This record gives sequence, C-alpha cells and structure tokens, in this order.
Amino acid sequence: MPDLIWLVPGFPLLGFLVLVFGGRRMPRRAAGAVACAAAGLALVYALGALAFLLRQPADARRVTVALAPWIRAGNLDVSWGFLLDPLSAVMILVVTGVGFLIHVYSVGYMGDDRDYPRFFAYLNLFMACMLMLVLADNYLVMFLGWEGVGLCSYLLIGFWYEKQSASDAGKKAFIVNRVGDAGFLLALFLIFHTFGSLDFDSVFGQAVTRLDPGGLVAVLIALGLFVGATGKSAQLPLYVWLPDAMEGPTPVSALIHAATMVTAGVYMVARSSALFDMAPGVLLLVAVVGALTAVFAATIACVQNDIKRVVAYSTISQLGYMFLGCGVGAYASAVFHLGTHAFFKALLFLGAGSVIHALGGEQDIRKMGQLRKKLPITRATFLLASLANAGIVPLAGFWSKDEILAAAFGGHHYLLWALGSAGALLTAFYMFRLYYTVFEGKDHVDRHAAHHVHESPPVMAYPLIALAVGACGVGIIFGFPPDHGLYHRFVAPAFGGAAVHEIGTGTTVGLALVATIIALAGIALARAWYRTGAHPAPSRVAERYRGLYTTLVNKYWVDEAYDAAVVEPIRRGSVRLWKAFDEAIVDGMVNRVGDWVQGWAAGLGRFQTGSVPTYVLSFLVGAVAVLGYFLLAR
Amino acid sequence: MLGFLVLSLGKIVVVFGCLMLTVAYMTWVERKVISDFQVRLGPTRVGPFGLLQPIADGIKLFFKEDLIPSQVDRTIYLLAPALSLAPALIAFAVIPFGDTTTLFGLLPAPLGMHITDINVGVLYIFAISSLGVYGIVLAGWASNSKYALLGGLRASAQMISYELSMGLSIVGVVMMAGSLSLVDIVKAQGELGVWFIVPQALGFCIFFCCALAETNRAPFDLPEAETELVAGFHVEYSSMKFAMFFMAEYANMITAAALATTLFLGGWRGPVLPPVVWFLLKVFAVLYVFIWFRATLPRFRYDQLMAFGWKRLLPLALLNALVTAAVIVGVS
Amino acid sequence: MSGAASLMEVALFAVLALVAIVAALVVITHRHPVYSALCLVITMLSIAFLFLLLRSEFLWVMQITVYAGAVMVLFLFVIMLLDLRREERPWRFPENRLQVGVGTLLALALVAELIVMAVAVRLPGGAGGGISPEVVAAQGHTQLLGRLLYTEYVFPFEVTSVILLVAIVGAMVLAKKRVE
Amino acid sequence: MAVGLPAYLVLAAILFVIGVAGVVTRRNILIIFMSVELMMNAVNLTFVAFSSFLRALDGQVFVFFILVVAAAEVVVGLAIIYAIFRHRETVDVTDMNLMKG
Repeated sequence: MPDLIWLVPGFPLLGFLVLVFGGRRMPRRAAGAVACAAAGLALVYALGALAFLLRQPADARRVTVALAPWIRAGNLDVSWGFLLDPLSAVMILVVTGVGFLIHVYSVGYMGDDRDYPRFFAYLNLFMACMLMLVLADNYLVMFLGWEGVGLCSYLLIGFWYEKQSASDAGKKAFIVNRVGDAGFLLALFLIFHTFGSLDFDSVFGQAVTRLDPGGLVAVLIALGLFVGATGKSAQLPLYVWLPDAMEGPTPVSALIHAATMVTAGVYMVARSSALFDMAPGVLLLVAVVGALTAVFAATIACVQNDIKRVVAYSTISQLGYMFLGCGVGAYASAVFHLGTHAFFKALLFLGAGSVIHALGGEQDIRKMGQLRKKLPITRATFLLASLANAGIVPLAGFWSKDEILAAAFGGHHYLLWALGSAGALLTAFYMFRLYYTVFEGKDHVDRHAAHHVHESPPVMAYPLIALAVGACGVGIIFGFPPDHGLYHRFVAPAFGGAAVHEIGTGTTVGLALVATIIALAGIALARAWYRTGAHPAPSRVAERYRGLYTTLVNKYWVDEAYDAAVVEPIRRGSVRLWKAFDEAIVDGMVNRVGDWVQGWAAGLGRFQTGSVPTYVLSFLVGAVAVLGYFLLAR
Repeated sequence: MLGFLVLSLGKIVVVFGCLMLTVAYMTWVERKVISDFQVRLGPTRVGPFGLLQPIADGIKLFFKEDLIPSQVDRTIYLLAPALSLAPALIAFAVIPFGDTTTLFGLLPAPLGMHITDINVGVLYIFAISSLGVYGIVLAGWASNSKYALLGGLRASAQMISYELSMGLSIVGVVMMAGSLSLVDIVKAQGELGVWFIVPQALGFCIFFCCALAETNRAPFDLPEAETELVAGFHVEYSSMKFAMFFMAEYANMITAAALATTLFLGGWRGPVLPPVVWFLLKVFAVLYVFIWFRATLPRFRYDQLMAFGWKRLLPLALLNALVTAAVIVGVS
Repeated sequence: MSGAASLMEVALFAVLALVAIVAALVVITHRHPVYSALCLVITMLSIAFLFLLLRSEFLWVMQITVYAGAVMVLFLFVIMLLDLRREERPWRFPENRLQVGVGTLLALALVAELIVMAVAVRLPGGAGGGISPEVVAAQGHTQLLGRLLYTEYVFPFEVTSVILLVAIVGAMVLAKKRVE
Repeated sequence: MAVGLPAYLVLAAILFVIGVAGVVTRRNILIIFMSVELMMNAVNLTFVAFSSFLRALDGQVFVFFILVVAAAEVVVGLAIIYAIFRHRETVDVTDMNLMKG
C-alpha cells in the first residue's frame, strides 16, 4: 500500500492531463465527472493510506517512499520521494475530503460557465500540487508543490480573466507570494548549506546536533521559512492578497483560499517544528504575528459589507490562530484547528456561494436579508458553520481554538491569550453580524432578483450538508477530551512529543467556560444590533468613532501604504532605468553595433558579385597562391 | 607472352564467330518458333526449312542503299550503331562455355574454355551492359526525329531502371557462391550439387524479368513499339547500320541467356554430354522462353512498366537478398 | 616481370594517358555539350583502365558502372531534356575574354606547380601497407576492399547510404513540377 | 611496376587542371559541372595510384566513397540545373547572378 501513495497526487494529475488535452472535446458533464472521479479516487487512496498507518504500531507510523531520482549534481541529491506519517495523513485527508466535496459543488456552481473544462483542469492540477506539497519527503519536492499551488491560485483567481479586477487580483496574489517565496528559498539554501541535504529525515535528524539553539543560522532558517509561510498563509504583513483573491469563483475561494492552500504555511511550520524549536525567538515571533493577525483581521471583518470578504478576513484571522498555536509549541493543536477550520470555513464559503448563486451574483450584504425562508438548507448549514467558527460547544471550532488558547495560557503567554480571546469575541460578533444581516433582518433584496431567488440544486446542497456534518462532528469526535483525543493520540508522535505545557483539568474547563462566555457575548451583541435590521446602534457607534470606523472600512490603509512605500518607488525607479539605462545605453549599444555591422556589410557586399565565374577565378588565385607558398617554403 | 597473346586472340575469334553465327540464326529460330505459335509455316523458301534465310537477309541489308537523313548529327549518327553492338559482344568475354580443354591433345596444357576469368566477372558484365544505353540514347538523339528521341529516352530510362533490380537479383547467387567470378560461380554450383535456380528461384524470376526489359523484348518492348513510335530509336536507320542494332539486340539476348545459364542453371555442368553441348542446350532453352514470352504476352503500358520495375521487382530483389543473407548467416 | 610485359604496360599507360588528356581537352573546348559529355565518357573509361593497370579491379568496374554507366547517362539525359545545341564561341563575348585569358594563365601556373610537386614525391621505403599485388591476387581485390569497408570504414559507409537517400529525396523535390 | 608513381600523378595533375580551366573559362553550367567531375576523376586517380604504390587499400576505399558521393552530387546538381532552367530558360552562369550582394 505505501508504494501506491503516489497515486494520491497521481489521480488528480491524470485528471488534469485528460482535461487539459481532451477537455474541450468531451461533453461538459464528462469533464466534471472526470475531475470529480480523480478527486474521489484520491480520497479513497488517502483513506487507504490512513487505514495502513492505523494498522502499524504507534511508533512505526512513518513510511518514506522514494520513487525515482530527480536531481543529482555534486552533493545535491534530490529524489521524487513521498513521506507518509500521521501529519501528512491528516493533511491529505483534509485536502482530498474537502477537495472532493468542493469538486462536486463546483459541478453545480460552475454549471453555466463556458470554460467549464478549464476550471476543472486547474482544480485538479491544484489538488495534485497540494497533495505533492503535503506528501513530500524533502524540501524541494515540497517547494515544487508550494509553487504549483501558487500557480494554480493565480490561474484560478484570474479565472475570469476578461475582468480587469480578477486578473489584477491574480497578479497581486502571485507577486505578494513571491516575497514570501524568496524567504522560503533563502531558507532552503541555508538548510542545504548547513545540512548538505534537503531530505526531511536527515535535516530534522541533524537539527539538534548541527544547530545552536537560538544561534544565528537557526534563527535565519526559521525566519526564512516563516516569511514563506506568512506569504502563503496570508499573515501580517503579507496578507493583502487574500481579500482580493475573492475575485475568483467561490469554490476556488473555499478550496484554495480557505481550506487548503493558505494552510500550507501552517503545515510547513508544523512540519519544520524541529527547526523552529531550535529558534525560540522566532517561535515567539510566530506566536505574536499570529495573534496580532487574528485580532487585526477580525477588526476589519466587523465592518466589511462584501459577504466573501468578511469570510476572507475571517480566514486570515483563523490562520492567525493556527500560527499562534505553532508559536506556543502546540503544533498538533494548530494542525487540528487547520482541519476543523477547513470544514467550517469551506462550508461558510460554499454557503456564501450558494447565496450569491441564488441572488444571481450579488455579493453586498446590504442588498440581502430575510433569506432564511427561501434558502433553508443554506441558512441551516451557514448557521452551523458560523457557530463552529465562533467557537460554540460542541462544534468543531470550539475544540481546536480552545486548545490553542489553552496552550498559550499554559505557556504563560497571557498577553497572547488575551489577544486571542479578544479575537474570539470579534469573531463571534462579525460572524453573526453576517448571519443576521443576510438571513434575517430587513429584506433588501432587489425586486428583479427576488423572483429568481431559489435554493441551490442537490449537487450543491449535498456537499453543504456533508460539510456541515463535518463542521459539527470532527471536533468532538476527534478532539475530546482536549489534548488527549483520538486525533492527538494519532498525530502527537509526529512531533516527537514536543513540549506542550500541561495544564490542569480545572484550568482547562475554566478557560473553556471563559471562551464560551466571550463567544456568546459576541453573538448576543450581534443579535441585538442586527437581528431586526433596524437597530440604530451600529450607525451611532460608527458616527461616534468616525476615525476608527473609517480606518477599519479602509482596512487600515495597508494597500495604500504598500502602494506608496513599495509599488510607487519601484515603478518610478523602473521608469528612470528604462529611460536612462535601457534606452540610452543598452539600446544604444545594440544600435551602434548594428550600424557598424551594416556599414561593413555594405562594403564587403561589393565582393559578392553573384557571378560564378568570378568566384571560381578568385578561388583559383587562392589555390595557385597557396601551392606556390608551399613550394617556396620547402 | 606471345603464346598467351595467340591463344587469347584465337579464343576471341572463335567466340566472336560463333556468336555472330548464333545471332544470325536466332532470327531464323525466332521466326520459326513464332510461326509455330501462330500456326503458320514461317520462312521456307530459302534453303531447306528456310535455313539460308538469315544469309539472304544479311545480303539484302548489306546491299541496301545507305540513307543518311539530312538533319542528323552525322558523327554521332554513324557512331551509335557501333556503340550499341560493341558492349553486347564485349560482355561475352567472361562467360565460361565449359571446363578446361586441351583441344583433343593439341595443346600442351589444359586451357580454360572462356576468354578470360576475372575476379569481378559479374560486375564486369553489368558495367559493360550499362554502356549499351549510349548506343540507343545517342541513336535516338542524333536522328533528330521525335519518334527516335522518345524511343531512345524510353529505352534508356527502362534499361537504367531494370539494371538496378537485375543487379540486386543476383546478389543472392553471389552470396551463396562467395565470389563474383563466373568460373567460381559455376564451380560453386557443382560443389553444392544443385543449380542455384532451386534455392534462388525468386532471384531467377526477377533476373529473367529484368533480362527481358534490359534487352527491350516483349512484353517490355516499348522503345520499339511499332504502334506508337513507328520503330523507336532506330526509325531513321537503314541498311547495315540498322542491321547492327538488330544484331546488338540479339547478341544482348544471347548474353542474357548465357548469364542466366551460368548464374542459375549450373553453367556448362551436366551428365553424359560434353560441357559445351550442355551449355548450348541451356542457353537455347532460355532463348526459347524469351521467344515464347514474346509470342504470348501483350505489351505493358509505360507507367505500368516503371511501376513494375520500381515498386515490385526492386523490393522483391531486396527481400530476396535479405532472406538469403539471413539464411547464410543462420546456417554458418 | 618480363620485359615484354613492362613494355606493354608502358605502352598501355602512354596510350591511355594520351586518350584521357585529348578527350579532356575536347570536353572543355567543344561547343556542343553532347560531344563534351561523350568525350568525358572516354576520359573516364581511360581512367578506369588506368585503375586496372594499377591492379584495382573492383574500382575499374565501379568507375565504368557509376561514372560511364550512370552519371554521364544522366548528363546526356539532361542535355537532351533541355535541348541544348551548339553554342557560340566563348571568346566572342568581350566580357568573357579577360576571364578566359586570366583563367588559362592561372591554370597553366597551377599545372606547373602540381607537376613540380608530383615529380618531387618520394615514397617511404619498405612494404608499405603490406597489400602487395601478390596478396591482392591471392585474396581477391573485391574481398580485401569489402573487408576494409565493412570493418574499419563501416561508419562512413553507412553515412554514405544516408547521403544517397538525401540525394534521392532532394532530386525528386527539385525536379518535381509544382502543382499550382 | 613499370610505370612510376610520378607519371600517374602528373597525368592526374594535367587532367585536374584541364578541369579547372573548364570551370573558369566556360559559361555553360553543364560543361562546368562536367569539368568538376573531371577534376574529381583526376583526384580519384591520385588516390588509387598512391594506394597502389603504398600497398594499402585505404585510398581505394576513399575512391569508393567519392564515387558514391559524386553520384549523389550529380543527381542533385542536375536537378538544380533543371529547376533553374525551368525558371530562367538559361544554362549560362553569367545569367545566374541573383545572389549578388
């Protein structure tokens, strides 16, 4: 069985190839079926891989499969190798499970799009790259997957490339990610320089012996990896691309920009825990950045009016929690949150997509309201996802988020815990602001659109229901009791028993109570303000704190600041270089050489009479001269 | 040295004489055989069974007025018949008619019954016969007549095309004998105990088809197709020069038959009768088949002829060479 | 070797050389291409028999088959196809006079140089490559050459076959009538 | 052998230069082409002569290759001449000057 692990990314890759070369020639239904079958088969094999791992004894759940050599140059030796351990098993299950459901959903959501096969081809390619990323047994294959998902993200954000904003958003995502990738790449160079290898086994095995705890090399490696992670996982300060990425089709937002790709950074940090543990300072930085991002994004989410952007900022915020978890050493909990978050955030996005689909493309929540009657399934699943996201017992989000906060508390990072809790309050508030505004409150739906409002077809509804079951169930089934549930017993060995600060049961229960109260408070406030849709408080508060409100609505003017600080100077410098260097010097040189050659050629061309006898005659002169020289030289 | 010269000269004279006689009587044989096929009598008046007919014909042609059309290129027009006949006769130099002989005890040492035996005998015959084209093509061109020119071009294209297949068809024989010398090839058939026509049946068929085409015989006699080209390349020729073309054609036929005999039919080998008799018997048998074909088969169309040569015979000959080589490698 | 045979050989060489040179001169001076071609055939045949004089039987027949039997027939074909006739004397054209004069002068210089070099050639002593006429007579010229071709020179040999293929295709493409 | 190597070489030189003279002085491209063939034959003669006097067959192998390549060259060359003639109705090289620089 482990020999067949390559089939997990292999099936989506095959699907991609089939769709790319034959997609236009096959019926639309067939294209969707191929893509879903590829994702489904990958899911089956992922389940098989899990079953295989479970049959092994707990300390032997780690299999490396080397398929073929890839690069051999000097002492660089990289092979196509896959690593199957509990961590990657969890990741492939999340990717294939959520991915498969989103594929099915897409069949309905993208049903009317003319580029249907292209969409599924990209989606399959994304699956293949993402699975390669999480299954890699060395940093280079991981990096290949990493760049592959980045490419797919770019392609899918800009899927509707005729739309200026979509193609701009795609480019923005790609360029911002380059910044992070540069850090990642530098870290890889440094790893290879230090360890002479890029294989996980040998790097992590030597981490303790070759690296000084807190030493410069360890710090630089960890910092580089973390920079890469902030880019891919949209953390401060590189988060700016993710909200714009909502220009892509909604299933893409759900799959790539909520459930899977953006969590690649978290996975990478967790996978590299051995290296991060050698740099405690960077670990603290990870935690601080995570916590700050969690609150920062949550504050923006409170005032946004685009349904998908609210969810997007929520994603950034939740990713912050995951990094907070990594930062305080609770890698397993961070990955657990990654898994639960994949379910409820994908569900939120798909629910949002269902609403948008029903309203014929409308995304502004100020033009929604009272949709609960018309969209009962969407409404129910969306409510469950909101509760899960807000962290209400016993839904998924509660377990994982609480573990992270408890870990922060147990690690004596009280400030970080406080920030996290504040974020939780905001989370509950904005989630239910969204829910009440969309499904209850006042009906602001456009008269023309109102006629067409309908519940989504079964092909979209069933994935919603399946994800809702997941959002409700995974937390309590796998995560209870906290830190000792099924999930932890399975995954913890992968982190080599990293020091998670034990806290007493009493403290755990107490923290859970506090968190629940905070979440309920947020929900209560949102209910009070937005349930009827006529409460004057929101506008009064906005009026009162006009400065703060404007700042939030404009997202702290971060985009504008980047424009002024980075984009504009580069642009102006480039223009100067173009005029001063490229046109004057480079072009000038080329033109000068061209003129020179042309002049000579015009002169020499006179000898080219085109008359054969002349050529032969000159040939003969040469022959006589050469022979004469030889005779004389003798 | 002198003895060698005298002997060689003697052999040349004997062979040349016999050959010319055979050529002359081949016309008679052909007319008789064809008339048999067509259920008529053929020449009967001149001598018993018309046996003196060839001589009468020769005398007639010899004394006929020698016409030279005014617009011809004289030098080449006069040269062409000789260029046609000479290669046909020269080729005979390497054919072995029999084993060695002492000429009933007249000679001090046994003498090979061939004018010469050279290492590259087979290639020599092909080289010489490839020169035969000149006579035809130059006759056609020099005559300054469109029938003659077309006939000449047709003839040379046909000969060049079929020469290829012919050369390839005997590769099998050469490989089996391990030599290009005709004497050695005959010897090899003796040692093998069976004529090469048995293992090289396909090669023989190809060779025979090519020989028909090379000698411009029916069904490949397009260069002389009376119905289209009046008489082909020699339409402007008359009298003795015309006779020379005729002689060249028959000499070529005899060469081809002798070559077929030597390469495929065991040469002069045979029981009881003396070798020379066997050789002549086999040659006349092959010649009879030549005539038989002429009496039986209709003429090809020109494109069919080319297609047959290039698309059928050539691949078949290649296949034959390939299979023979494979078998030889496999056996050894 | 007996004196008579030697004399015979010298006489044959003299005759063949003379025929070759005279025919070659006719090739480049005759105003009718057909005569040029025929004289070239004569030169080539003479050279072929010189090969025989040098005990190179295989190349003798090959020279006849390839050059006289194939190449020159092709020349004749093309001449007839293009229907070329007697042309004007070259020195009738003023712009050609200089060319002919200078060319002849240079050619004379070249032949003088070459003859000086040819006469000065000295062969290394000893048995040379060891393929004496006796060895050739014993083992057969064709056999020896064939062995060399299929062992030491097998790669060039195979490359030549590719060249032939290319030539066939090239000639067909060039000579084919463009179908409008 | 009664005739020495220099005799063959001188004969070859003369034939070669006759070929050269033909190429230089004639204007008919077919004659020029024939002169080239003549030059090649002269070279073949030197090859065979050297080979024979050096008692090594390699020179004759070269002649074999030259024969084959010459055949190929003639086929293509004549095809080109034919193609030129079809387009320009001439075999005079002084009329073939389209490649003038």
